[in-house]
Amino acid sequence: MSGSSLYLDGVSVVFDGFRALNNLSLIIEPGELRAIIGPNGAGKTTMMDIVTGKTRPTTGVVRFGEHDLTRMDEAAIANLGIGRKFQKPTVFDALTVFENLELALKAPRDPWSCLRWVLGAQSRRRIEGVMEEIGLAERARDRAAILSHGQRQWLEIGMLLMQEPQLLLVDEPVAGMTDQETEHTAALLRRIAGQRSVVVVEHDLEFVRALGEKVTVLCEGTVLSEGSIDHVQNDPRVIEVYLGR
Amino acid sequence: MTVRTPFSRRALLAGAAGALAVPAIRPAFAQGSGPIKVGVLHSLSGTMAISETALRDTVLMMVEDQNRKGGILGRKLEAVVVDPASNWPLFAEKARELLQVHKVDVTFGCWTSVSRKSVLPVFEELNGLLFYPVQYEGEEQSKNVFYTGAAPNQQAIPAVEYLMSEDGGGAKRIVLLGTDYVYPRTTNRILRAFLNKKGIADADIMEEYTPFGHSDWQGIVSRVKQFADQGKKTAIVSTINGDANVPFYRELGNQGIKAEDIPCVAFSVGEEELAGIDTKPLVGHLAAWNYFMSVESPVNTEFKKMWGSYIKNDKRVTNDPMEATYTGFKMWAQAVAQAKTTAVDAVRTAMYGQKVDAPSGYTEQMWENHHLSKPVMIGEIQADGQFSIVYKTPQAIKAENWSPYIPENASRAKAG
Amino acid sequence: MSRLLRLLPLLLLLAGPLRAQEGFETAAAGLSGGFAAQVEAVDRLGALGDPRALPILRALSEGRLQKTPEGVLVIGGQDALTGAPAATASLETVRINNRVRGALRGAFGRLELASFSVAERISAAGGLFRARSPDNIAMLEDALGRESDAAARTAMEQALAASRLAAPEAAVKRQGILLLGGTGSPEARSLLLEARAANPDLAAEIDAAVSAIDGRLQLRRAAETAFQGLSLGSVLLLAALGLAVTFGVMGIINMAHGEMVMLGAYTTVVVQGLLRGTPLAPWALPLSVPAAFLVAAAVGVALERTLIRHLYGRPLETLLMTFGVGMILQQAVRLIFGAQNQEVTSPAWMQGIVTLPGGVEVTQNRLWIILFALLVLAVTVAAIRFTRFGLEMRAVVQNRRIASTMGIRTGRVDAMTFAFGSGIAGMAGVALSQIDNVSPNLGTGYIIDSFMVVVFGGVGSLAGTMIGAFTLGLVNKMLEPWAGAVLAKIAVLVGIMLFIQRRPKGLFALKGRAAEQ
Amino acid sequence: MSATTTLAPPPRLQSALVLRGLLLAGLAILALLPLLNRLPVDSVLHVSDFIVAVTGKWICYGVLALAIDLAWGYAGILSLGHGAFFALGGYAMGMHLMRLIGPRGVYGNPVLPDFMVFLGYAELPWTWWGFSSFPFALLMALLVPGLLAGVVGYLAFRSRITGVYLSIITQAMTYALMLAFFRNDMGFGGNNGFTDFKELLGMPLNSGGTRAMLFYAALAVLGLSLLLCRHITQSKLGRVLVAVRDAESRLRFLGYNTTHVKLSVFVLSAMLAGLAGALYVPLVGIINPGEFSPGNSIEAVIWVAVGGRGTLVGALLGAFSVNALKTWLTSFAPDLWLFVLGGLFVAVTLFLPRGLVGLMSRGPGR
Repeated sequence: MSGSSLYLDGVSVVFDGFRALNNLSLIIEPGELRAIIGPNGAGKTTMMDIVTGKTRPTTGVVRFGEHDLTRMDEAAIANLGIGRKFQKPTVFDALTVFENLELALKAPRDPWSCLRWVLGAQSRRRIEGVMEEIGLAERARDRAAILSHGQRQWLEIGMLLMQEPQLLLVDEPVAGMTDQETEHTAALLRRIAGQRSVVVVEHDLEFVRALGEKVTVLCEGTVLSEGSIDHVQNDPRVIEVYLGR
Repeated sequence: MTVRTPFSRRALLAGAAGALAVPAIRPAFAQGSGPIKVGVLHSLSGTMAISETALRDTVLMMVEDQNRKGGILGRKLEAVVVDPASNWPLFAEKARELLQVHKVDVTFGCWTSVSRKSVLPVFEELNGLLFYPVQYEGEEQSKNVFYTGAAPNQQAIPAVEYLMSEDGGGAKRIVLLGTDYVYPRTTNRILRAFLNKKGIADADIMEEYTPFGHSDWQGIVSRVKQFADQGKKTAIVSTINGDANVPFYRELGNQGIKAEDIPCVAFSVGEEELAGIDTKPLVGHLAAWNYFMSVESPVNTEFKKMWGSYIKNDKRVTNDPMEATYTGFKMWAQAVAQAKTTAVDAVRTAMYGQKVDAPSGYTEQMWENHHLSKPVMIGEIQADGQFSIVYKTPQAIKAENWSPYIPENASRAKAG
Repeated sequence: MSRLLRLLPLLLLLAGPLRAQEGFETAAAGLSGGFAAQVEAVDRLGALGDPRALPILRALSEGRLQKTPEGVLVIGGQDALTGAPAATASLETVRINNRVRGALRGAFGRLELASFSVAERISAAGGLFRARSPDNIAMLEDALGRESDAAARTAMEQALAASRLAAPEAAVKRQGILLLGGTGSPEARSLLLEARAANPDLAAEIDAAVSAIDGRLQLRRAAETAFQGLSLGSVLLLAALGLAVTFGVMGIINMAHGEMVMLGAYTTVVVQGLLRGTPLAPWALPLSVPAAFLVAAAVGVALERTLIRHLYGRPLETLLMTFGVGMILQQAVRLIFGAQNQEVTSPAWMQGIVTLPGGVEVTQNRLWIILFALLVLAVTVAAIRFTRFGLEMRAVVQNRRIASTMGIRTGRVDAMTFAFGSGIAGMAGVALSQIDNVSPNLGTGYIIDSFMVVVFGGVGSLAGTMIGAFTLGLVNKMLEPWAGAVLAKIAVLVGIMLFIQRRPKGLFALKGRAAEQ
Repeated sequence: MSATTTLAPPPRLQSALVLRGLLLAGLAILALLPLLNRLPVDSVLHVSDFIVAVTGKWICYGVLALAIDLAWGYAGILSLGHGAFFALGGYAMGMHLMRLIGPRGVYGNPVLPDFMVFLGYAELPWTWWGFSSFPFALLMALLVPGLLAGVVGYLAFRSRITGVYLSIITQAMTYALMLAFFRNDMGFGGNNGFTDFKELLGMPLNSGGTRAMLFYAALAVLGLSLLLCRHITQSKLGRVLVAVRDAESRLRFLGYNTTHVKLSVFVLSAMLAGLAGALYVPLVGIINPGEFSPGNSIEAVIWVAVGGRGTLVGALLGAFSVNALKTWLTSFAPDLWLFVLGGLFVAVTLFLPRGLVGLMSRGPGR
């Protein structure tokens, strides 16, 4: 998997006169792990919406490799290899952990194929492998509805892994997690990166520090600063809008 | 829901299940003991409840009355009421239930044509007996149905003749307004043929249909006014059904259409429909029926008294379909008494030629075409919601259920 | 006394030969005959112009004139001609038909043309307009000379024109044609067309007059269509407004909404029944408005507190449940009041036609309903914008948890909001009782239209509901003349469906984050 | 948003076994009815024609309920217009039956149905071409509802119209169709619709034998529909449907084109409903625009809610129990039945969110 890079150039989004993104430009290289931080309303979630096709940019270029993402819908973008984890964990409550992962498994997605789908031994092994990785092997037959908050987060990350994405967008993965769970998650994300690009949006600076990679600071819909965590923490503009005041 | 009841002979004969049946040796009047069962198949809920509940009450009143007189053939009468809920397939189901489960000897029921069409195959298959009390479009004759309401020649044509007469205002231009279903469509087709024959050109006829329960008549009433502004005396013939009449008449009154200028004669508006309207602005508009509550006859006085004491509400009126129910019931009772059985075939034969002094003040007779001879009356709406009778035929008129104005009937032998 | 003076010139004008007295009595005797004899008698009485005829003819037209088997006319126990007490036994009301009524109108015209009341003079002129007899020309000219009221003058001029049109002399006819062409009324058009066949020599003049009228009529008809559209829109608005609150604000799909409207209409019936015969009777309709609001609101509170509050956040379940509630309410009303239509009388001020400037005729009741709909809308908006309750309601809608931490009793606000929406539906019922059947099925006819209006206008937006309702009303009425009532309605429904799929949130969509939830 | 109701997980295992047993027993009893009908009248086990006729009708309703359950209970698409698909299927079959009357009609016209004769039609409208063939009519009974569902569904799902909005749009659809079919000018018999059918596939419709055949045909269709629905719901597609119901946007971000998924299940469901309608018409002997009335569709949805949505047995149970109750009450308590039925609907939504099936298997869950 050679990987493609994510490329945003001059992206603006206007809702009812409110500029959620303002001339945002960003490049994520294959295999890169990038943390994105920024105060509330900085446009982090909107940025993810743009990349995954939920929102269309008012102006600007959004490309993934040679694909123009502004012309594709969510499903097509997902099938291109871009996975997304929501801020609030969303898994399919009525299905078991195993079934959740099975749905996410890379396979033909059209209704007819789904109807005729038979779970092969190889696929089963892959699901079991991911269950091990996210620590839910014991709970394969349990419904997602009865998992704890952290377990749901992991299950969702596991579902992303099943998709075998080239780019993973992760929105606040550790919100509401215990310290131990947070650590576990950071390790998980580090392990994932390398094979693929990962973009993590986070408030928790400790967590970002734990990731130890490049950080982008967004503010009012545009890039304020970019660099290592130490670099951005010492950037006076960042201090003013985000850390200081 | 497991009503397991012994099978009646006639149902058995009718069904192909008869193939396995034990030889049917029981005589036709085998159920000759116990009460005589009278089915009542009128909607008590849904859109038609508004009209049909009064007919249910009429049948119950007649049953009570007959029982006070000792029943028929020494047997008491028992009414079986079901609610087909203005749902046409449910009519068919309930008809089957009445005939097969409750084993009724006779059924009084239906209002709309479609409900009658829905139950017709059931009554024919199981050889039941249905009395249908409402004026309708004709073009039907079943051996299992007695039609006690008017056929088109007993209502529509005399009414239009009246409108064109000097007394009726000498109309030269006719508006045919109707609800879009089979009765108005057929009636208007017959009327158009009749009008053409009388020298009224198609350009002088406006025909318009509205859906059931139509409530916004502004546009149509003003188009009628426009149509009337062409310098010829114009009249409206309304086959508007049920619920739509109240808003129609309100609009007519509010737009100031006076009966002296554009009279409107209706075939589906009776005392019951007028009960919902303030009739003062409508005085002089007309209706054609075979009976009005204001008829002065001893039988009608008796009928109104009976109704008043049964329903215990002095505001409730009588109307034409109720009278048709009354007449039909009386006739059936006479026929049963004469046939000395409730068996359908015998009663049917006894029905032919049966005569009843109806509340209309005329003697009405059942003919072999299963229709009654009836007088035709034209009434003008009065301020009190009653009708003042301005015209009636000298005697009862025989029904032409196959209208001679429908060309397809030309080949039909003039059956009696 | 002065009345007599006023009548004097007329009497002089009409005073026939000395045998007038005798003529009056023989003419009046004809009233007890058949319809044809009655028509003749009425015509003669009108021509004689004897003022004694007026009370007799009035009694005849109002159904108070009776006759003995011998044909003696009696009014209220007195001999109609002599005023002597009359036999009361075996009296029979003298019946009339439309022909007699038409003749009466002409006779009233002649007899009342000199009346004191402007309204009577106008109606008299109207009667003469329809009677259109050249005999009336002199009388009308004379009356016109004395008339000072503008409306009455217009009516008399028209009547005069119509009478002239019927005159034998072509010159007089021409005058009439010109005058009629200037009135622009459809009745005049009808008269002209009728005259055209009989006067081929005047065809050119008549055609010119007719086309002059047609030009003015076209504008009027357009205005009238627009009015009809507004009127339909106001009905839709009334029906939908309550739903805009319960569905738009609270997210409850109340399928029993139509039944709330129906309850409002039945409240009107009950209030009218209670007030009948009391001095308040003429005010029954206005008084029904608050009563209907209270009744429907009370049912709404009961419904919300016992059933609906368990289903918040599950709109589709409220749909199914309230469908059941609707069935129950309908059948309950049917058992209590009977399945028949209930009579609701319209107060006099809501009957008949108002002529707006430009000769546009609109019906009174529809005009009132448009005003009422706008009033209800204003009250609704005011209640939401400017009252404490409205503030709390908006707070709860925006953020229930925070509202509750700020001391707002959210349960109470829910109940009141639902009651408010139901109450509005009840008020709509009062208005609908004036144009539609009051029967248990009243509400079912409006429920789908109401939902369409709310969805089309944009859920949660009262302005959207208003604009949506009027748009749908206007479009429907504009389509109706050439598509027919049913196709117009189908077209509107399909149009809404297509519109919704272009703009899923309706005309006035709430945008931004709040709408995403 | 609205579709994500707090549905407890469907009951599994032990209760599923009970339900399956119940279902099989029910089907077996149904299969026996026409045979019991042929027993001598005096036999204790004899079943009247009426029961057979009424049950036949319920079976059609059962198929309709399955169709609704597949779309609503599984995929969360609450259509309030399934009555329209049912009616369209019915009309297709009705048109075939009308063509088969031939010269036996009142006016004896070999080609035109009676209503066309007296409305003055000169020839058969093009909409009626081909309906003299049974396979064509059956195909249309499937295709027409399927096509309509395809168009409406495509427009709605493409624009992400879900939940309440979808329900209201489908309701408007059936309402518009009702108005259209009431029009006599449409050439479908107006208010009266079609009645007075004579025969089907050469068998006279008013004979008990034909009715038994129709009954078995309906039962077979019910069985096959049940198997089909079971196959779907137990496949991965079934889990995709549940996922659409519970978290549609998540599924979209997993790369599923939910528009296609929903469209397929909606169209399939509409076709099943059409098939149910096609079976229903020869059994009850009438089809008219009343079947399009929005109330009918809502009622059908309520059957499913009463029985228990999201389980196939529940849909059937609901259709049978509500209709049995209705049949019984409209005779037993003609004035009060609406109270009972309305009260039942209220009670079920309030106290039995999982329907009667939920009552039987008070498993874990809420």
